[in-house]
Amino acid sequence: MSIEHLILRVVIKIMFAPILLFALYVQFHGDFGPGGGFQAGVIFAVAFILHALIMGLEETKRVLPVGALKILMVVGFLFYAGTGVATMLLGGNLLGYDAIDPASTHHAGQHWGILLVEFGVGMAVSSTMVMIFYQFAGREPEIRDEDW
Amino acid sequence: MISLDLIRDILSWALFLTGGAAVVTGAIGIVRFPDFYTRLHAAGITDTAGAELLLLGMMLQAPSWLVVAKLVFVGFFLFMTSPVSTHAIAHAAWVVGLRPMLGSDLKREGDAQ
Amino acid sequence: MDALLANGEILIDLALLTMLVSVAFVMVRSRHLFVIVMLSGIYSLLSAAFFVSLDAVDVAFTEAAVGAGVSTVLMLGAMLLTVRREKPTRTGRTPVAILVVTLVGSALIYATFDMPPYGDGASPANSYMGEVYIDRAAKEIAVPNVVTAVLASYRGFDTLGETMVIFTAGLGVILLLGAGSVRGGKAVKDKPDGETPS
Amino acid sequence: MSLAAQLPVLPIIIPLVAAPLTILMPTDKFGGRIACIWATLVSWAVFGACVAILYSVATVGPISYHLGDWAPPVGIEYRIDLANALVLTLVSGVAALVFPYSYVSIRSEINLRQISLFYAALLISMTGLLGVTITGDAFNVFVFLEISSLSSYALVAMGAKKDRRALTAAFNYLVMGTIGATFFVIGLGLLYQATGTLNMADLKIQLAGESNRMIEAGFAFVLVGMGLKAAMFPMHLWMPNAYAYAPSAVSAFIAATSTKVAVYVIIRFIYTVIGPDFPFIEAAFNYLLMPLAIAGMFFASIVAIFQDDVKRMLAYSSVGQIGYMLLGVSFATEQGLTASLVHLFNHGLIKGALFMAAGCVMLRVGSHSISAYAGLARRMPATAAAFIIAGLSLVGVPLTVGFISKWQLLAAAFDSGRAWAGFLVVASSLLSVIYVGRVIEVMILRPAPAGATAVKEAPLSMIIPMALLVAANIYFGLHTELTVDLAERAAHTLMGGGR
Amino acid sequence: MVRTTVLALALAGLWLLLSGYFDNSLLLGFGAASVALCVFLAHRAGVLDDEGVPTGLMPRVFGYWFWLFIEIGKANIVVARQALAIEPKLSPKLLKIVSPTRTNAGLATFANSITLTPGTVTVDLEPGYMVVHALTEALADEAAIDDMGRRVAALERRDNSGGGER
Amino acid sequence: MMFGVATAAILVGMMLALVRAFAGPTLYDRVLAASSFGTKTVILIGLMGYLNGRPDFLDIAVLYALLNFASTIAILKFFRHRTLSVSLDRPGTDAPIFEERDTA
Repeated sequence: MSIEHLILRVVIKIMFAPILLFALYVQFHGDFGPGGGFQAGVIFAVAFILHALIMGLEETKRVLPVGALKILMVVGFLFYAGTGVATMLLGGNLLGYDAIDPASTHHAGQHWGILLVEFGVGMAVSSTMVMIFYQFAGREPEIRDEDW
Repeated sequence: MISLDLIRDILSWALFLTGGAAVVTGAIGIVRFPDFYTRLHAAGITDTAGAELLLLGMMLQAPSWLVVAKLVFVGFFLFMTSPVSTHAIAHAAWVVGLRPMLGSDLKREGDAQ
Repeated sequence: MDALLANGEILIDLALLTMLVSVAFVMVRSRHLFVIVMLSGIYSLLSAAFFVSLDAVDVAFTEAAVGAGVSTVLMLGAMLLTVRREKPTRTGRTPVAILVVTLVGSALIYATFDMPPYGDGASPANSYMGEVYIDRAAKEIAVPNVVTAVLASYRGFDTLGETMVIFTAGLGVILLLGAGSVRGGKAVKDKPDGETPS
Repeated sequence: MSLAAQLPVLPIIIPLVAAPLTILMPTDKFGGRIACIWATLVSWAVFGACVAILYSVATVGPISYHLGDWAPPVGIEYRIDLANALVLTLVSGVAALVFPYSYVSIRSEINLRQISLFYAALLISMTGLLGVTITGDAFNVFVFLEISSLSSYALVAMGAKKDRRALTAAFNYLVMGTIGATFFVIGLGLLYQATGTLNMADLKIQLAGESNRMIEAGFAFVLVGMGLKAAMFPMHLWMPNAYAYAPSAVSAFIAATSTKVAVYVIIRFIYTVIGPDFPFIEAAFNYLLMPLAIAGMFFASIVAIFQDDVKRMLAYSSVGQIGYMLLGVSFATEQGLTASLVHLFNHGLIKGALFMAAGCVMLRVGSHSISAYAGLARRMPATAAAFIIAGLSLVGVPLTVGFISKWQLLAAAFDSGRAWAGFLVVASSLLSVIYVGRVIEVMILRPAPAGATAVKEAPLSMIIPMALLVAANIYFGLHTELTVDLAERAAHTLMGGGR
Repeated sequence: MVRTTVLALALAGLWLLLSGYFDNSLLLGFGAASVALCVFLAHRAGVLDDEGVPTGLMPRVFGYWFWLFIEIGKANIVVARQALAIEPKLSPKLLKIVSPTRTNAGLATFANSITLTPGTVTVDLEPGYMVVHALTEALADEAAIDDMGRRVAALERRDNSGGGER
Repeated sequence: MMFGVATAAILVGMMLALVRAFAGPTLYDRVLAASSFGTKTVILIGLMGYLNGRPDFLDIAVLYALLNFASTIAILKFFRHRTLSVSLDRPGTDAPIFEERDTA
């Protein structure tokens, strides 16, 4: 390994896990403060984008393969839509979370529903963002030297 | 407890004033200094003294320990990342061949004498 | 003291807005794509600060996450697939553009005459559904953040749609740039050390 | 779960769940066949649901479905009356035919590895259009509009394998579409600021009798935004290229549905949200909508005459036809509105069939320039017949749907005391005789070019959906009770009358 | 294993301080799951080495930071004076510094410290030395920089357990 | 009040940084200005939390502190390799210009 970008590499390695954790914190505290699935997803994706910028796209693709991302995109979205369908099957309307726990007096169903759909949003957004980055970064640049 | 509050306020005032001054000074430096590499140092004032002093001032005024903790995180992460950004920019400029002005007469390598 | 504080907030808003406008102006004037990308980063920082000042924390948070994290990176990624300098556009269309911009601008200004004052609690937007949401969310949804309650439950279907929008955007990018895409280019293979990507 | 109670949401949730699954389908071994069959089945299910909705609305009355079990205006409401149900049926019906139609054609037009992604995008586009149509919530319109637009941009760009100009076309489409969506959402913002609600029915209640500059500007922004999406006359510049360079199945689907949905939204905003008796509406009708509609009818038809590319010609003709629809709206009478709705439905059938025929020619001859159609009547008789019948329908020959809608429009014009408008409609129809006639003449009279390779008829999987659409053109031309009666009732409801 | 534990503990602390809900069992559960996921992903991404979790530096690093803060403060005054001077007396200089550190994390810490101190910026790292840009003659004090390097080197554990050794 | 003073200082600093971002002259000056602008925004957001009386919403500031360098690194990468995909550990497109003339 060259030491030319050692500073960047070391700092990215140190920051990687905290950024992920911050993303998850934002994800799960969307009920209480600002944030939620979308923001969390973006932050989560940035951790991987940084990883790819420093360690190289191939290395990041090894950590998070394109196929897995595709599945995550779908699963994330279906988490949301599936929650809606589940409430339909449980006798409510689409996304009527009260059907999840109709007996609860303090609307536990709402809380669960929101948690589930936010999780779906986070998953879908993060995987989509990383996927978009892969697509952009994974291309032979067309910028020519004389244009530079 | 009034005296303690007073001390706290005085301290924060001092921190805010010096921090604010540092931020402005750094910014003035960014505008005034003659070349890219010298401006890096001016930006350093904002990133280090300015930011950390203001954060300290805010910590003193924080309503709860959790706010203090978050401010500490902000400070810590800035402390970690700001030299990285600075180095990244400097290195990028260095690598493509931008050379600093050197010496007291601020001569750039390759400049006509 | 209160008046001073209120004025202070307005001053902050004014300063932020001035900077926003000047950044936008320089962005429009610049022909150098790289400068534009960078200024758009500054623009998003400023708008996040402005949203905080408007107390729209959730919006600010989103702007921060997108602006600080991905947007610049993705714009650079897009820039790689193009050239550094924008080609000079034909000047023939400028009058039309100016006409359109003037019309839109005057329509917006025209609309502001009847807008309720900034921060007016009695304005329809604040007093009608806004109040309903604030009242009902506390009772009906066991979640303290009203914004989340509205987004994920009261208007959860919109958010489902927005998630689909993001998904579609990703899908569109894969279709346009991904394997077997129409651009016909090849994906970069990480070449062994020493070789330089052309 | 009671299926009947959940019926309104089925046309949205079925494809919404199915589309993401589509991108996971294998392409390598089967070349996307599974994805196509899957998408076809989904679209048929959606069509079935839409027909059931139409039936239910026609017999029982408007449906209101509360998403998330939140009663409007707190939550989002699906509010389906005859007007939406009619458009829903059109969109899902065309989709149900386009999916099987694309089975063969798309394989020659895009990369095999992308087929399942393509079908996901097409399903999403369909979902978006259905979502725009079905909802009773103004912001929900915007969300689904974005879904359909984003996927359409990608779909149009897919034509780039055949012709790189598709990329430019898609880019222009994207820029104009985004401007349109932005205008729309600015308008919504202003309306929200004026009322504090987003539910369409509630908006009307809150707006009642009130008029201020915010509402005027908001409505203007909504109208301009949707006008861009609908390719209303001076804002149509994105459309010809987008239609011309998109893959044939995409052209057929988008041409038959997307602008119609935008026109539907315009109607919906004018009648359900603002209300036709709003102070400035009459001026907007008389001095803005009507002149633009008439200008579009003539300008676009004249431009269409000079096109050498059949798909582009059809696109310009669409701009003109949008003019007819908006003309009907601008009469501000029940009959005018009926004519608009009927033409909206019928034009979907006509353009769908025409673009499908153009796609068949593209598949076999490999071009859609007018010279490629030479001698087609002998070389590809079925396709040529379909093109001719649909083309005659476009002109408005009796026994076809085109005649029905023109007739309605004429009746509405004369009825509202605007005989001159009726004459203009007839005059512009004559222009369409010229451009359709040009193609028909080339197909029948001009011999195939000497060096042309022998071409066979398009495969059955393409002929059958096309034939079904052509048959619908004739069926609804003969049996008007479905379209015209329903449209009359829909117009009556929209104008504020009881059912 | 040590690194995994250290990272997990650090992340758990981070979560608790960010969250502030110490008694909400649901959130604590999410926290535990989040920490586990982060550690797993960190492991997968290959950041669990001496560079990513410099356990070797950790015990003594706080004392060093304290010293560094004071140095930064001193340097700030010098640079600020130049920025505000009516006629700044700048005499920028490039220095070639040989780092006494042995680990990558140590080298990075050293280089970052130089950059953090206003008046000196690390512009390039090359095998064996680094290039430092200094704002004035006074700030280009190689002895002081070398002193800083020795302090960083002192942080590195003598019995370094492989990983990251250069 | 004291927050007001600090905020004013930050705003002045932001404007000055903006001047540098507009003026250039090199791209690196602009990047530097943008990066410095980011740091100031972090502090500004923290201060405005106090001004609005909601200092517990510091999450935005934490977020910026964590992520603000992402774009700077992307820019570096952009200059060095003119692609975002390769690992930084590989030599870039430019031959090393650095020679034995490092010490002045």
